[in-house]
Amino acid sequence: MNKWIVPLINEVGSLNKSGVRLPDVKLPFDLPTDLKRKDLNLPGATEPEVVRHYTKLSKLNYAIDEGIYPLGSCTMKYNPKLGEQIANLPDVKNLHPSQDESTIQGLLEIGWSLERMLCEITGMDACTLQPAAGAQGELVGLLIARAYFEALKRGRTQVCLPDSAHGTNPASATMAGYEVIEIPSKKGRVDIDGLKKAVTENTAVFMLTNPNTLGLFEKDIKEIARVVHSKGALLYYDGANLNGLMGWARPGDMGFDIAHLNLHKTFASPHGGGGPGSGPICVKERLSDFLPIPRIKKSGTEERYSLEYDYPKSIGKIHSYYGNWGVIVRAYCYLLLMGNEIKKAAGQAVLNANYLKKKITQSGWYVEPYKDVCKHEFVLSCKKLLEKKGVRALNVAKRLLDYGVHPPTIYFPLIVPECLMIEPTETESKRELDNYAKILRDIAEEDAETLKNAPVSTPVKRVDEVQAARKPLLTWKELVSISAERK
Amino acid sequence: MNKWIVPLINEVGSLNKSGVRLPDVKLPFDLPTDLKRKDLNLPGATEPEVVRHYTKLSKLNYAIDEGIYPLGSCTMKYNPKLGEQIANLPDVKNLHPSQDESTIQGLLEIGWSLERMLCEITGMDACTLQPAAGAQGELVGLLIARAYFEALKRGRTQVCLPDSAHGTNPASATMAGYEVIEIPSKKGRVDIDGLKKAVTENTAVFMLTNPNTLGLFEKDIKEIARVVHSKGALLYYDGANLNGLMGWARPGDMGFDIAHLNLHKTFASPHGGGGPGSGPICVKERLSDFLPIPRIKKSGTEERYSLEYDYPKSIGKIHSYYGNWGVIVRAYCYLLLMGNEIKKAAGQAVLNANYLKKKITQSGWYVEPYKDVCKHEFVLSCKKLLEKKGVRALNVAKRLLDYGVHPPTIYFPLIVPECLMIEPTETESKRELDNYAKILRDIAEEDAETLKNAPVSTPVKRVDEVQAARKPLLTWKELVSISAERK
Amino acid sequence: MSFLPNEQEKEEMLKAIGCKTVEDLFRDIPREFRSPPINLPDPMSEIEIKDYFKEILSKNASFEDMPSFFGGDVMPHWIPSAVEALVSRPEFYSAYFSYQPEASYGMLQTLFEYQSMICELTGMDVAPIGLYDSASTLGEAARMCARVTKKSEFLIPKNVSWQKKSVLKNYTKGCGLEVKEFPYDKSNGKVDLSGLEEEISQHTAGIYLENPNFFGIIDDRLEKIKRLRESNEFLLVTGVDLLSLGVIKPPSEWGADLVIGEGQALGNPMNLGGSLLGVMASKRKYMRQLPGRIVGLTTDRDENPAFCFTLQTRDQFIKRDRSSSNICTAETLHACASAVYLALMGRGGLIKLAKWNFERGYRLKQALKEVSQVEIPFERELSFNQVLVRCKRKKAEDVNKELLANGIQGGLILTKQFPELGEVALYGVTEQHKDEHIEKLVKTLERIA
Amino acid sequence: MSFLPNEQEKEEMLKAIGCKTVEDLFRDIPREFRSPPINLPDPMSEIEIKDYFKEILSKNASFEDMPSFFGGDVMPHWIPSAVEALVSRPEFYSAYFSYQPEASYGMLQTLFEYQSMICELTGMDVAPIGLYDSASTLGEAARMCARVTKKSEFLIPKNVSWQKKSVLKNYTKGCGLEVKEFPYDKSNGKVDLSGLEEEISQHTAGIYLENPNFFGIIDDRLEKIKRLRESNEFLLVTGVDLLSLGVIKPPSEWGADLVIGEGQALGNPMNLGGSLLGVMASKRKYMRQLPGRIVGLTTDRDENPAFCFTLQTRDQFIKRDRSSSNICTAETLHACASAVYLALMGRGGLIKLAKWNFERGYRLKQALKEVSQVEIPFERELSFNQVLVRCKRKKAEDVNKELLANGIQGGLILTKQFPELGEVALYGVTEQHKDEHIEKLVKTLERIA
Ligand SMILES: Cc1ncc(COP(=O)(O)O)c(C=O)c1O
Ligand SMILES: Cc1ncc(COP(=O)(O)O)c(C=O)c1O
Repeated sequence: MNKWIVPLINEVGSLNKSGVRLPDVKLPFDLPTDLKRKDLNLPGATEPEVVRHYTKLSKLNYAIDEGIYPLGSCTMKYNPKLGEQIANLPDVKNLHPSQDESTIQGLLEIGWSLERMLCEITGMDACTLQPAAGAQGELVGLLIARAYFEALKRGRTQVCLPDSAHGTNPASATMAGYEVIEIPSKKGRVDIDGLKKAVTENTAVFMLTNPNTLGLFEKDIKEIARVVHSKGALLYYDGANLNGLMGWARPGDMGFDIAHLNLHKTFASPHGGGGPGSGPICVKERLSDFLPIPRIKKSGTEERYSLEYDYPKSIGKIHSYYGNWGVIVRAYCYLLLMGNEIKKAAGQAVLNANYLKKKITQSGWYVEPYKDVCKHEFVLSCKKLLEKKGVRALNVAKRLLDYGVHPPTIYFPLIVPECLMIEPTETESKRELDNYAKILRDIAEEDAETLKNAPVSTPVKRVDEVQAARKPLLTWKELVSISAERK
Repeated sequence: MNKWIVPLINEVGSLNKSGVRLPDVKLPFDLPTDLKRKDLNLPGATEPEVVRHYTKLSKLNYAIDEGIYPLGSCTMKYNPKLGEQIANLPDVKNLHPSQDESTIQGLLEIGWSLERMLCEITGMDACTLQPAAGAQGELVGLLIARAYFEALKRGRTQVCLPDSAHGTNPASATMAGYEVIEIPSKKGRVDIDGLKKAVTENTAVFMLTNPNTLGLFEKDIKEIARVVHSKGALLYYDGANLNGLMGWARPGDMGFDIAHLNLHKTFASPHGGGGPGSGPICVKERLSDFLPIPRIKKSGTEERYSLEYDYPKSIGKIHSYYGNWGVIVRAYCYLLLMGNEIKKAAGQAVLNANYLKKKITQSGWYVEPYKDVCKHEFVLSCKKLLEKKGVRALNVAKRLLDYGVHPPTIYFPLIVPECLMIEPTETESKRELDNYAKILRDIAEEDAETLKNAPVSTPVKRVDEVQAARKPLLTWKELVSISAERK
Repeated sequence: MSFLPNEQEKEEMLKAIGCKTVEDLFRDIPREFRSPPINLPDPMSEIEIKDYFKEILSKNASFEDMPSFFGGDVMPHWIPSAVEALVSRPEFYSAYFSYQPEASYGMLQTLFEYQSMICELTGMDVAPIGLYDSASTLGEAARMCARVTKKSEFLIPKNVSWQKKSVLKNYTKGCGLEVKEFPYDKSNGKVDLSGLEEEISQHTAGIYLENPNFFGIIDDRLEKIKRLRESNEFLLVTGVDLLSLGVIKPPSEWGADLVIGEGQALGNPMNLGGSLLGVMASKRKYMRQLPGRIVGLTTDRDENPAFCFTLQTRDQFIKRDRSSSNICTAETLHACASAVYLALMGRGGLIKLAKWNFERGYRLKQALKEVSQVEIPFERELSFNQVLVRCKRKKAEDVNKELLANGIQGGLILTKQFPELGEVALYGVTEQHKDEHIEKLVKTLERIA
Repeated sequence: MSFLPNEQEKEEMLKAIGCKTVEDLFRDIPREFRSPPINLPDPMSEIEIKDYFKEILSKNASFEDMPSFFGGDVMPHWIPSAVEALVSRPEFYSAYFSYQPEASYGMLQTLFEYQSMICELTGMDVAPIGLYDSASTLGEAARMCARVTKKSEFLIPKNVSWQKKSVLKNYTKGCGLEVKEFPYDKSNGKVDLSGLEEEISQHTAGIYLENPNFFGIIDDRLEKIKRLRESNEFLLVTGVDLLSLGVIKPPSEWGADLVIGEGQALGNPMNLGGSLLGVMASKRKYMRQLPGRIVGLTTDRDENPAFCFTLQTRDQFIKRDRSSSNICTAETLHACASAVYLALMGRGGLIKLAKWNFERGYRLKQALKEVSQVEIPFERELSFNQVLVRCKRKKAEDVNKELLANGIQGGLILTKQFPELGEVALYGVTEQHKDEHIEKLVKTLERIA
């Protein structure tokens, strides 16, 4: 290997350095030698060194605060600074999960209020904030379904979902012990005939996101719900795409029985590079007894809040405690900031998406697989670029990096070849959208070589992911031993 | 003009946008038309736009947290994060200056304790934290001297200082109403004979920094003090260079009567791009009555702290209130972190400087004007580069930017031709120092053209400062009107 | 509209797409499903919201307001200011998963360093970048044992928190793994190794052992455990207190195949129990069965070092219903915090901190011994920073209530889960507990217990 | 040694420079001056320091703990969270002056925007990037008048804060400028314009006028002032409340040559009165006489826009004893904060906020009118967000004491400076004062005044 941009921290630090001052306390008793650690190869560095190291690294990381980040399905919207400020207060951060309820009334009230708001937004009846992310919410939702059917003494073994479903959907279904039946889409939407064939008395749940992962509203949702319910199955709402509907329509009204939300998407909590998130589950009344414990209860005229455990039908726990409060507080703060204007936000998100789609497709290089009004996101195919120039979606994505903007999600959903999945969100300005569209159009005109060589202006050039997978090199220890071998 | 890296904020924003939500309160009474503002051309932008704009700009700004910043005379040391955290607490930030003393005991105690510590470190007797920066401290020090001589009914009209003095020294002397007498240095130190000639019964103050701006300790300080005092004049210590002595020797012991310190240099408070700073003044007992009001007093067994105004000889006020508390708190925090190990810090600062000097001068390109052990900083001349290659100190500085490090101070002190004034500080690692020295040595070997064209890898290329001075363009309004004219 | 930049440009944009109103864009929603005005409050200003939170949060009592002595996975730990400063950089927190490695170099290297440091600490070879919390991580570990061994039973000690047991049950429901409990020894609070041996069979996919265990006790029979592991074909999953590893032998040296633990102690706030950080690390041979994302070191086109996610064929987005886990969004930012934390601590810092926690635990135990109304069930056993305490006269619950009335939050009550132990509670202390805290606890107990 | 990275490398480094010990490097200090061990405490750990500050700072009562009603230049104002987030980026706060414009593009553009926005707000053409505070800025303004006009007198109203007067005296001592006071009209609290006219002479270098003035009163005789300025050869320096300019005519329209004000209101904390932000702006013709640093827009070698400090021949580092001011380190970070603040507010935000402050001031006045024990000396006059209040029965000082005992900090007492007005205090309110605060004040006054 040639040149490191930033050396690894073990090169910066050393075994005898530390960036903290701590008292040199003696062990109060003799630890048997058998228990004692012999060596600990953990280099440390001084505070200035550590700060510089990770500051430099942070600067080599693209983020929302720097520019558009239009990953489809991910709702990368701007995260209000107020949320950060509040979630970092000691009265949020420094609370132990076992504290007496009387000493956490503030957070419980926030949690309770957020649950009510989420029920209002989704049109559901009961809610839990326990799941730590969307996928864990899915698992909870499916475990609830399972418990529900077990309680009915009618075990069912299958979960149906469209082939455009997000990977976590089938993965969660398997984790909950279900067999997964994928239903091929038709013109980018659920194939009602296919659905009718797939859904049987053995189907526990049909999982759907609406707008779907192509950004299209499932217009036949009423019929879908009818089909699913007619077989006694439950309809599950993957709420990752709620940003396209919020305030305009409610999954609960459409017939969904269970819904998970992603507070780190729709409700503006930052993604943290992949967490922490929060994936609340909302359900209709008849499923509420199965929700995980504890549940927040409000009672009495004095408005006391408590964590209740006495729900014998509950599926139990899915997380050590009650949810990711840092995220919950940020989402609640977001909802206070936006209030009933979340409808405007969704409207603007949809307008932004349609406008951007229009601007990008103007040139003709990028093809809309299913021409229709989209909701908060849309999918375009680069197949024309592939045919005419041998250029793939991946190359387009990498070339975008050279223009200083983040590429969309690519190659998902799987059903569209060479696809770009673009979700600008409502917090992008027209200026940014125009710029993004122009870059995409310009890229399409560039010669194939330029695109295949991209990116050239990023900290590192095109990264060799194949080599990474073939010879996994996963720690500095391995690096050191390999380098030693080579010598 | 060609391409903007980041458009001006008025391009991003517009007159009808705002990043804040505020209630639309009506004016409670009619304002006479004559008083009413007609138009306000202040574009606003949404929070996401503003955050992105200034985040992008921040990333185009080199800072200590990114790398070495060895500006001589500026003591760019690392600023502990703890200081930031504490100075941002509401009990520091949200205090009104007119609050009742009983409600600010915490800060008063901190201020009082810091004053005691600074007296201990400088070997002085009394201290004020009022001056907002070093230069204001100088002015206060000189006004104290003036008041002192006026009280003695022996008005004096001159301030003497070496020609290597920092620009603020003569500027402050003029502001305090003194005539400035510059004494040419001899071999990089005060010329005792010159001093003897310059200092007369008309001299109020001799201002000196020690180690001086060349980083050399004024070994004859005892004799200097004797000469100055023999004429009844006062000896002033410019404490900007205290980092080279702190814990090892005290200006008070050497005969200095008045000293200012730069909390934003020696005591690790960040520079803020040029403030806020803090420039406390420490004096010997006989001058203490002249210190500005108020002064912090500790009294009683109950340890109450108060702000006292009853000092009839005081020079009065120099700032609306009592000093820059944010900086004071950070400096105090630094002193708690370091404690008596400030001596180690100064020792390491001096070791770093001597080591770096050694490494840089190895190649022979950079010349030490006065060969000697330096203290926390040192000065090198590029005159050999000028003679042999036609390359100036400025070119070397600009070329350093291409290597991703910050140049030293250049062309100061004025007495060394083509000079680089380098102060690494104690918080730079050997690794950084080795790297810096190597870059400087490498640069010396590069061809002249490369250096004259530098920098090439910064956000902007060599900036035309001459044009900026010839046609000052100072606001976007001017830019807009010029652009309009051109059309 | 301080967050929506296009209010002014709306008309122009609508025109560009050939619409009159935003409503037109929602025509595809059947009229019957179009919501009536949403019943949410009007938007509030920042000033109002700050006031609101100030008031509502004042109903909480944080550790600063009132010391707590709860044992368990989560405890109050010091977070160096530099950690907080760095993870609050939006470059980290407002990014998404590093799908485009060229634009996410910084996060990827940070996570590679996290993996490296966790492996140094645990003695393992591979560590995914941060699962949800210790309980779900145990669930993932059990599932992993099933995947690796294709066997059907997972053995856990009876003395594991009920939360872990409940989560484990939910996580293993789908893979047909039966969770069986083996007893602990009532005389010393440690797992009953012969009881465990009796449970081991050809169906055993994995065994879970904690050290220190849920009673805060350190097991000193490491050689025995190692032999047990060696003579059987299952995976040994060990649950550790990561901080204690500054002093205690890493589980790699007593047979562990998988190490799990709660990463909150390593630079993350308690946050009322969430978000936390599920730390996991395994031997290299199991790397293709791990849940969660893993960063690999590779090179770019110019042969310069570069990082990217790797071993992705385990992931839901490729393997869908056959992936190793459904996890997508995890706890990446906390993993970053732990990387910064460990880099700051270094060997020296971590050893000091571990010793300090040993000392605190010891001091607490000694102090409680003097309180006449309580006793320490397993007093003679080694412990780290937690102590199991039995109230002799009152219910543990009532003791906690009285403590609370005196401005202290008592221990974690375990009576309900372990009635056989009487009125017990698990007390824990860390470097955040001052002598005064312990003294106040002891004096108050003396008075009220 | 968590801040000193070279403890380990020390020996190697010493060897490289041919020394044995660090002490060797201090041999040039005469032995008699080498200090005995410094009498400072041992270094403390972060944990200890946090505890220490927690305790000591709890002795303060911030605005959140106890509302205050002090008028004056400094008042509690809302700081948007985005402002705090941005100026706490170390890229800004841990940089030095932008001496190398190529490496400091970000700060320079931010400051250029600050200059632009301050000029829009004040109606002026040039604004240096932030002096210490309003008092020293007045001092600099007076000195500037002397430089421009070469005259020897500077006239200020009698009703200016004593702090400003004292600082002004110290700032003008060196340039031989005599500060003379002209009276205010006791019937309406405004400056006595004819009294002022009497003082004007051929020696008048400049006149200082505040609007709103130190009694919180808005002067509506702007046309008169403008004529006064036009018919005389001096500079008119105006002191303004920058926030009020959202609604009130900018001083450029009533004759100002120089505008000064306290920038704290624009996004900066009170910090017990420091650090503050001295805002100054002038007409372009005086730009070469301004104190402080100024950023200019220029181009780089490729003709792309670039910024740098300009007009530097005024600066101490070039002009030394003949510079326009000695100022070096100023309040740059606060200027950045104000730039961010103004960009967030925009016209709409600033107008709203100004109106809100008018409303608060009005409400306070109305409420105080109902209190029988106090009266409003200049009740009929227009005011912004401050009101002068006279206690009829008790000493203003005693009233404040009683208020304090009731959890309120009263107004700024002016009795000592203006005995002719009786027991007066200047009360101020901003958008941070709720109705409840005002009600509580009024009810308490009713009881105790
Ligand atoms: C459609 C969809 N469903 C589910 C998920 C899973 O959510 P999480 O990442 O929070 O687990 C995602 C996230 O990418 C998603 O896009
Ligand atoms: C030697 C010296 N004296 C005085 C000063 C002035 O200090 P300040 O910038 O805090 O006003 C400086 C700052 O650069 C300096 O280096």
